[in-house]
Amino acid sequence: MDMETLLQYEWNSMWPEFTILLTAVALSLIDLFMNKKKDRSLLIWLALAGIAVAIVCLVLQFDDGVVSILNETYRLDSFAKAFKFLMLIGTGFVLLLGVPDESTSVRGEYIYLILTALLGGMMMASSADLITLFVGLELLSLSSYVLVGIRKTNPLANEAAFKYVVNGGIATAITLFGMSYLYGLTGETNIYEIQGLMGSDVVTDNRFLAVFAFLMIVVGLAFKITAAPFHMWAPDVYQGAETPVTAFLSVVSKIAGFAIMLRLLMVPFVFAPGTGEIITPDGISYETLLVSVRPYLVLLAIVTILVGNVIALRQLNAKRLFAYSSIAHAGYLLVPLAALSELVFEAVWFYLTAYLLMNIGAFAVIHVMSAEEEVTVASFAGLFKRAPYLTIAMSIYLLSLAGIPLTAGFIGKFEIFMSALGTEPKRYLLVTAMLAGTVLSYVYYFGLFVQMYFRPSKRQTPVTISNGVTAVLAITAAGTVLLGVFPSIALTFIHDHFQFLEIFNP
Amino acid sequence: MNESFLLTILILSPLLGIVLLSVMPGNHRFINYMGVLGTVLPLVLTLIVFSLFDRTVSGVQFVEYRQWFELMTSISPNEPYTVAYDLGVTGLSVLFLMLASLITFLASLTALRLKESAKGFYILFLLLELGLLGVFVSENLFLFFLFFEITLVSMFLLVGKWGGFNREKAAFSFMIYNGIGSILLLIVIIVLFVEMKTTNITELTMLLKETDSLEFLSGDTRTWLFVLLLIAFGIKLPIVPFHTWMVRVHVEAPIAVVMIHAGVLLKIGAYGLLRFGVGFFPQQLKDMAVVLAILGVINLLYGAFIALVQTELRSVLAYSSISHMGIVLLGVASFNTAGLQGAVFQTISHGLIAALLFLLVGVIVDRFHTTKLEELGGVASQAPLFAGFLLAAGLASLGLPGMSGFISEFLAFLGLFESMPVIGSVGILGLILTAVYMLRAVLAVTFGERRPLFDGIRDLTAVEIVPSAILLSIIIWIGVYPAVLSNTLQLARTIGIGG
Amino acid sequence: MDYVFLIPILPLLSFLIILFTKPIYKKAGLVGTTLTGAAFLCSLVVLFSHFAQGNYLVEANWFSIDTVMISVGLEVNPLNALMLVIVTLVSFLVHMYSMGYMANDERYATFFSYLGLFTFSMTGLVLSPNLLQLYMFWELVGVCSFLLVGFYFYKPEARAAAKKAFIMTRIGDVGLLVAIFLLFWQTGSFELDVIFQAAQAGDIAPSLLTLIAILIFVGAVGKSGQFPLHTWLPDAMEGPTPVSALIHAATMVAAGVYLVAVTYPLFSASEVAMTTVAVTGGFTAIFAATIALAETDMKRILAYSTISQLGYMMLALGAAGYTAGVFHLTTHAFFKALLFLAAGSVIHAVHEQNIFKMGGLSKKLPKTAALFLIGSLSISGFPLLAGFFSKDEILATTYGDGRYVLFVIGLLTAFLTALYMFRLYFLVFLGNRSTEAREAPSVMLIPMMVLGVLAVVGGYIQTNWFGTFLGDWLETTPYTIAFVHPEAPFWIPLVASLLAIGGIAVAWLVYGRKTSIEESNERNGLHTLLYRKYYVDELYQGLFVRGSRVVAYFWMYVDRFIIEGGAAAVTYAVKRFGQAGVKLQSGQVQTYSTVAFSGLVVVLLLIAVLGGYF
Amino acid sequence: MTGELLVFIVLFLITITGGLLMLNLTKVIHMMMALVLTFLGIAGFYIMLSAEFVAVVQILIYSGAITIIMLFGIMLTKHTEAEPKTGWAKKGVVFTGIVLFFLIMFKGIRTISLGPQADDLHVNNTEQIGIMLYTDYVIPFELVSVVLLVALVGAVVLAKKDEKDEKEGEQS
Amino acid sequence: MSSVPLSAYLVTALLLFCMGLYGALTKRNAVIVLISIELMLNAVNLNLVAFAKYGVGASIRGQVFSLFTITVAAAEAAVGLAILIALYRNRATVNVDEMNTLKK
Repeated sequence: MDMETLLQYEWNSMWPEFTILLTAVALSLIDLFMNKKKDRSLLIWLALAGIAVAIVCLVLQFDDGVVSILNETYRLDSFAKAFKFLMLIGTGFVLLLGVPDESTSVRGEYIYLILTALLGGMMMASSADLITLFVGLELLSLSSYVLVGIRKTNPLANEAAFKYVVNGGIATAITLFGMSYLYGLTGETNIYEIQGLMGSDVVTDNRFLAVFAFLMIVVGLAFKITAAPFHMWAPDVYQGAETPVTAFLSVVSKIAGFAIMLRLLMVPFVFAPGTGEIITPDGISYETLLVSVRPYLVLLAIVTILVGNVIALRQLNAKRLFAYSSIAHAGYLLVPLAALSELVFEAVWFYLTAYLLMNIGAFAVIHVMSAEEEVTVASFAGLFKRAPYLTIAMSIYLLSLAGIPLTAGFIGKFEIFMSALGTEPKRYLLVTAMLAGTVLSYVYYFGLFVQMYFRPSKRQTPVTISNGVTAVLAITAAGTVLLGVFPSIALTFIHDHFQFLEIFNP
Repeated sequence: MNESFLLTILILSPLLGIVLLSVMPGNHRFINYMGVLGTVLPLVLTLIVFSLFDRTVSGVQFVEYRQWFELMTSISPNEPYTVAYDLGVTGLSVLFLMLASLITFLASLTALRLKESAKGFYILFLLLELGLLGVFVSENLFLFFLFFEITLVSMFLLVGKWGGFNREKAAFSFMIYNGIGSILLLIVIIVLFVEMKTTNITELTMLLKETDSLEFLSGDTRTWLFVLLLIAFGIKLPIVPFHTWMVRVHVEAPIAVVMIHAGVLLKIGAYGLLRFGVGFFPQQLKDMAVVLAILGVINLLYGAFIALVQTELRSVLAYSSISHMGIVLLGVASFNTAGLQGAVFQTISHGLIAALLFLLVGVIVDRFHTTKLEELGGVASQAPLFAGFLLAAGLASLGLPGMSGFISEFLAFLGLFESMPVIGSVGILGLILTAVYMLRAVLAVTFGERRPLFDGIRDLTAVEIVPSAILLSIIIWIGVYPAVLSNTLQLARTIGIGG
Repeated sequence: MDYVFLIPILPLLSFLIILFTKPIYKKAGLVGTTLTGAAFLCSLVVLFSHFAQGNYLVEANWFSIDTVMISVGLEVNPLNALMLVIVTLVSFLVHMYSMGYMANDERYATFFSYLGLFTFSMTGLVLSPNLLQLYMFWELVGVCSFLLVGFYFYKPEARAAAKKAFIMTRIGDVGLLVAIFLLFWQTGSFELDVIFQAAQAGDIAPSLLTLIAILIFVGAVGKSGQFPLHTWLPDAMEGPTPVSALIHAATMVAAGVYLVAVTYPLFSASEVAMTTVAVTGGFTAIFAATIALAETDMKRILAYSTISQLGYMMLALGAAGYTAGVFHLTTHAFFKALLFLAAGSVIHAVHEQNIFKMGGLSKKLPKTAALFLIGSLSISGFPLLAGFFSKDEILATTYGDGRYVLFVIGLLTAFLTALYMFRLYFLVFLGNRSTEAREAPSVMLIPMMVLGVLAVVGGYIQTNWFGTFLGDWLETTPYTIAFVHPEAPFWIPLVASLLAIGGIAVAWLVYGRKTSIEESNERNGLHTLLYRKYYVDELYQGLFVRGSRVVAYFWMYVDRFIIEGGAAAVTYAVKRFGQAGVKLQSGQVQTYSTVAFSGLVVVLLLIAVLGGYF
Repeated sequence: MTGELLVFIVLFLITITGGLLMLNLTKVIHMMMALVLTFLGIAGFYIMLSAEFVAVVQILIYSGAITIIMLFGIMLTKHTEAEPKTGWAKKGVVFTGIVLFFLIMFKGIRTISLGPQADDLHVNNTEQIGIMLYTDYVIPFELVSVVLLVALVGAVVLAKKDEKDEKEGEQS
Repeated sequence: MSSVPLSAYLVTALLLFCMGLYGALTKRNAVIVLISIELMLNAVNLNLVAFAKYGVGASIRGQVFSLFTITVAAAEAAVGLAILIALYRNRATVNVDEMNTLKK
């Protein structure tokens, strides 16, 4: 293949990725050559500019149809765009959180590693090929490992990073093991090709291997989205990492995980044979793989919801609390998947949007407070007296996380409930789990209310908030309320711009 | 029908108070008065709605309709699920609306005593009112739920911050039970929404009636939905065994809040049951009427018996509420006009009476610093006016004719005796028990030997007399002239069932 | 006739005026008395215009249950015109009397306001043309009774008595209420005439009709202190004596009898119901009379006497003696009110109620003694006094109805009545024990005198000699009632008179001749049984009060341990799960992966096993 | 028995022995060396599977680079005492889980046959790989460079001593 | 036709994977844990290469995939080791059991 062939591909569909890549590379060079003493906040602004450009590029692509390059190792469809959009915004917030004020500083590596992680996530969302997907996943993971451990003088950070690497490595290995079988059964790495080949006799003969391969792949992704029982790394890592990194892991990384999970669930396996036999006049055929594994997805969702919420009840450390909370939310997000609802894309996307706003907001608050001490639940005591606006913002996030109306979280949860109840038969089991989980979550979310509003504070000093964080707080709080009051903003947005069904067209 | 924004203005009217309060400095002298003023505007507007409400026509009035948002699935984008901003009042809701804004106003008066962080209190208080008003003017399940949750959150904060010794426990208990209830409600709403593609209450009522052929929802599903609805509102009502939270709140919450809680908030349960349970699932209700009636009798007797041996006034009243709500259930279970009308009457009436009783309990707390029955007694000697009101309230509560309680209980049982005379006969024993425990409690406070300890206690002050007198006169008014309720209610039209 | 509404309104006005103008303290009595007097005058006017114009009914819509309009109204028929006069008269007299009796009470005004409320309720009750309205006033009079019994609220006994009065009557009320419900569903109305028409047309199944009648009678039993719901009435004597005269002798307690009379068509349609009424009445009559024999408290003796006399009336009604019952009701109102007022006068004078601690009062209180004697004679059925005629009528009716056992009981009761009344009279007024006492002021004496006159002449409205004026008039009632005119054998009045005189004689032999009798503490078995009122109170205390407390505690423990305990158990379980989760989160990195991998293996195993892989 | 099978068995024994030794030896260095054996055995398999290029890469990277890195890792950290023993309970759980996993998978692949083998893989193996890398897989290939960049940066950032630390170290 | 069946390779790979997993889950030395993960990845590669020869529509893809895997594995090993060294600097231990401060 010569240069001409290469050039004739629609490379311009990759502009967002290119932008991020170029920014990352440029920043690493700048960082390298910049005076070591100099403040790195300039880099953050550059990175933000890069993200802004990427968002603009992405927005310009919104109404394009499906574009795929090079045997679909890169595929730009609405699905990818929708998730990339979220990841870009989330990363923007995370970068803003990292804007240093007078007393703190920021490391240059931190900034461009976040960008490379983002790049990995974007590639994951945009790939229709196991290899691209894997490399994207690894790019995200590796960047994350480093980001977690970047406060290398901090033993907690080191430990968190190490745990992350070990758990992540094992999960990757399991996923890859599954992928290898997937490849073996079809001889292809392109998931649309795989989709077509899944119905073949060879696969039917070895249908259990296909199912196992599927499950092993899911394990690796479940690890990324912190679904129980693959969640256990998360609390430790979240706690050990710097708060903006935690926010990144709990939001952007999870969005990427869900993107890839959805795609892998919906594309390669739709025609795959499952375990159950169906006797038809023409002979024996098999129910589809998705139908066979659906009970286990349901189980996964239920266990995740319950584990997240129940253990969160016992947490004292704020970051760990929110780690479990985010595990529980992953469980909620799994509900539409497990229900195989026709609302699945809308529900997941909207909930992720809401989750992005509220969770980043909550971590922003923790970030503010971690300047003083290791943030525990008790640190919130009397916060209202010390920082009323911060408290109000936090209240909004908490209400949204708890799913109280007039917040984005409620609309999200509403859609998830709809997705579970809109299928035939209705998924009452999932709904019950969500009910139990939501009620349990009231205890710890409102427990924070009790701290913030009812309890006296140990400290009297007002809380200092940097400008970047203020911006994040303002935008996320406003966004949470706005999407709660006028959800049509987001709902018509996705309807107008994203034809999720594109995901099914090869 | 002409669009008017009256209802929107009404539900947003507490916001004015909230805004004004939030710009006032927290230690301002008039902050409490500002709070009270904040509740006046909604009251006035409610009165306007109440008087403009046309009692001669059927259907929903003051309708406002705006499309709010649409949910579209990518698989069938042309069949969106539409959620609307949909207000309106019926004869039923206008009564509850009136109850809500009146009691909120009166309760706000009793909070004038509050010294500590009154600003926050009143802001949340007004937020609570906003929720309450919204619940009763929502013509749409989605909105109903939204406002319902607003009351939940503001109640949680009010109880948790300004309550008694065990306030946080009470607040959590409130949150958990009601949380479960609200999510069950949400599930019902969503199932209806998913199946019917609308959340408009009237529309749903019609649709569910027309599709009795079970085209949309199978009979089983409807039964389940009804059961869920029953639990959801049963927690609120509360139905035994979901009542423990309510006793805690009654005992722990600040008096102004308990007034609202006992007077209005619990009534949402009854409202929901009447509006949705009866409206959406009449057949299921009929099928389960016996179960409902038995639950009602259990509530009635259970509450009454336990109230009989409580040693603390607030607990007595809490269990008394449970007992009285049993009558609401009985009225609903009878499923005829008399019974349903009785259920509505009982709800309203108990709202007023409970508010009055707790207002007076507030006085007790303020003056005597205890609500233990054995530590009180002979109060009639030192505070005859107070004793008189308490006695009147007690008598009203035990269903004295000429007061609202009687006519409500009468109607409810009247209805019940048509459909289930045997259960009615058991339940009616509750009326005797009610007299027993109510007199025991009231007389323990007011009658008895003069206690020198209480000499020099102030009798009711003007700011306490006014709300008490207003409540008592309304109670008597309804008792003497129940048409004031039944004319507005127009039950057959409101709920849509014939006699 | 159109001014009939004034009759309830005037007392209500009295109530309201006094309630809101408590500061005008001393005028309260005057206001009350005047307004009640006016009401009495109105009643008289109504009574006389009824003679002229006949029955009267006015109704207005009250509220609606769906399509059924519930109305309120005023009805005047012979029965309630008569009742109205009795009620307003006694009320007026009691008002007047109270101005003297209560003069020194610091809650003078409150007392009169309660009296006003009571008079309003009682007249309202009497005027009701439908059961719902009747029931409402029925309860209201109960409340007034409760308020007035508990008037001395600082006395624990008064508190207990008030509570008891309310609750016991409420038990009866519930019966009445159920009857009303059943009638409504049978006839679709609360209106008495509609109901009676339905009953006569046979629209109500006979067994159901019997049930309804009995339930109504339960209401009457509660109100009229009939066995077994009689125990509250003696205790109600804790209230001020004028109240006892008004409420617990003349009017409210007679409401039970009145109720049976009002719904008489329902009763007369059911033989079982009639028998129930008659038997209960007869039994109560003798039962209470025997208790009165051993009672030592002056007012309580009168209270048991009231119960007994009410039983008499019930007996009459049950024995198809509509006229007899109403007649006795009327005369009883006069002489019993008189007796109570006179007793009040005594109590007012000596501040003592135990008859064994009194004596020789006829010297100190000659007028009171004379009036009391008149009352006693009248109630004992001394010939030619009011009580004689009415009692005679009852006995004749009972005999005529063929209820011979009850007839004998009636005779026996007549004897006992004379005995206990004169036991009381002799102990209190004769003898030569000297107690400090002063005759009551004229404001108290005048009412007694009026009643004294009526107790003497009241009987002549219905006699076999001068004409059955009352009976004839009652027949103009708008409802069809089977009137019985017993052709009483001539010997009945004779025997009755002899028994009455015999009773007085026995009383004289035992109590009259001795100068001073100390209350003896040695009682034989029968005496103890009577003295302890057949242990009915103790029985109720043990059975119902304790019983309900046991049930209540049972449920309270259920509440505390099972319901709350259940919730706590769930909470605990969740906490333990949480703890287990936290424990598993040991910080050991390989544990995490192990758990994750185990999860995978479990799912693989499940799907392999369930999917038929092996 | 063909020669190919013989070679396979030998390689299999080498590989598995390496693995087992790794699991059972006590000294860290010895474990590493045992693993080198395994890596080499795997490279042998690759050659048998007509993947010469991958085999070479395997030797270079695993037996070479990674092993060296790990050796450095071992050198830089202290390993005076022998590896502490893990509790039997935990080992038991892990072992059971893995055996179950093995059995389940083993049943699936025991008799698997997926059709004809490719027979032209060894022909210009490297070229084929190159062509494929630069046609279909350009994008992941480029992305891998970013991965490596991240790894590089990360390794440097994490492993190098900060100037601050150094100064502190000097002072102390 | 080759005399060594596909399943032989797959079983070998499975064995290696299990050994790697066992090592990663039980070994106490952090370095060994990391290298065990590499062993697991090696097993994956063996699978891929075997499938490339004997799989459905056998092609060179498997080999290419394995090259990616190897590269990434190397990067992961490097990062892992770097983290380990940073950790060692603060904790002076490579025993996995002692890395348990984060748990509550």
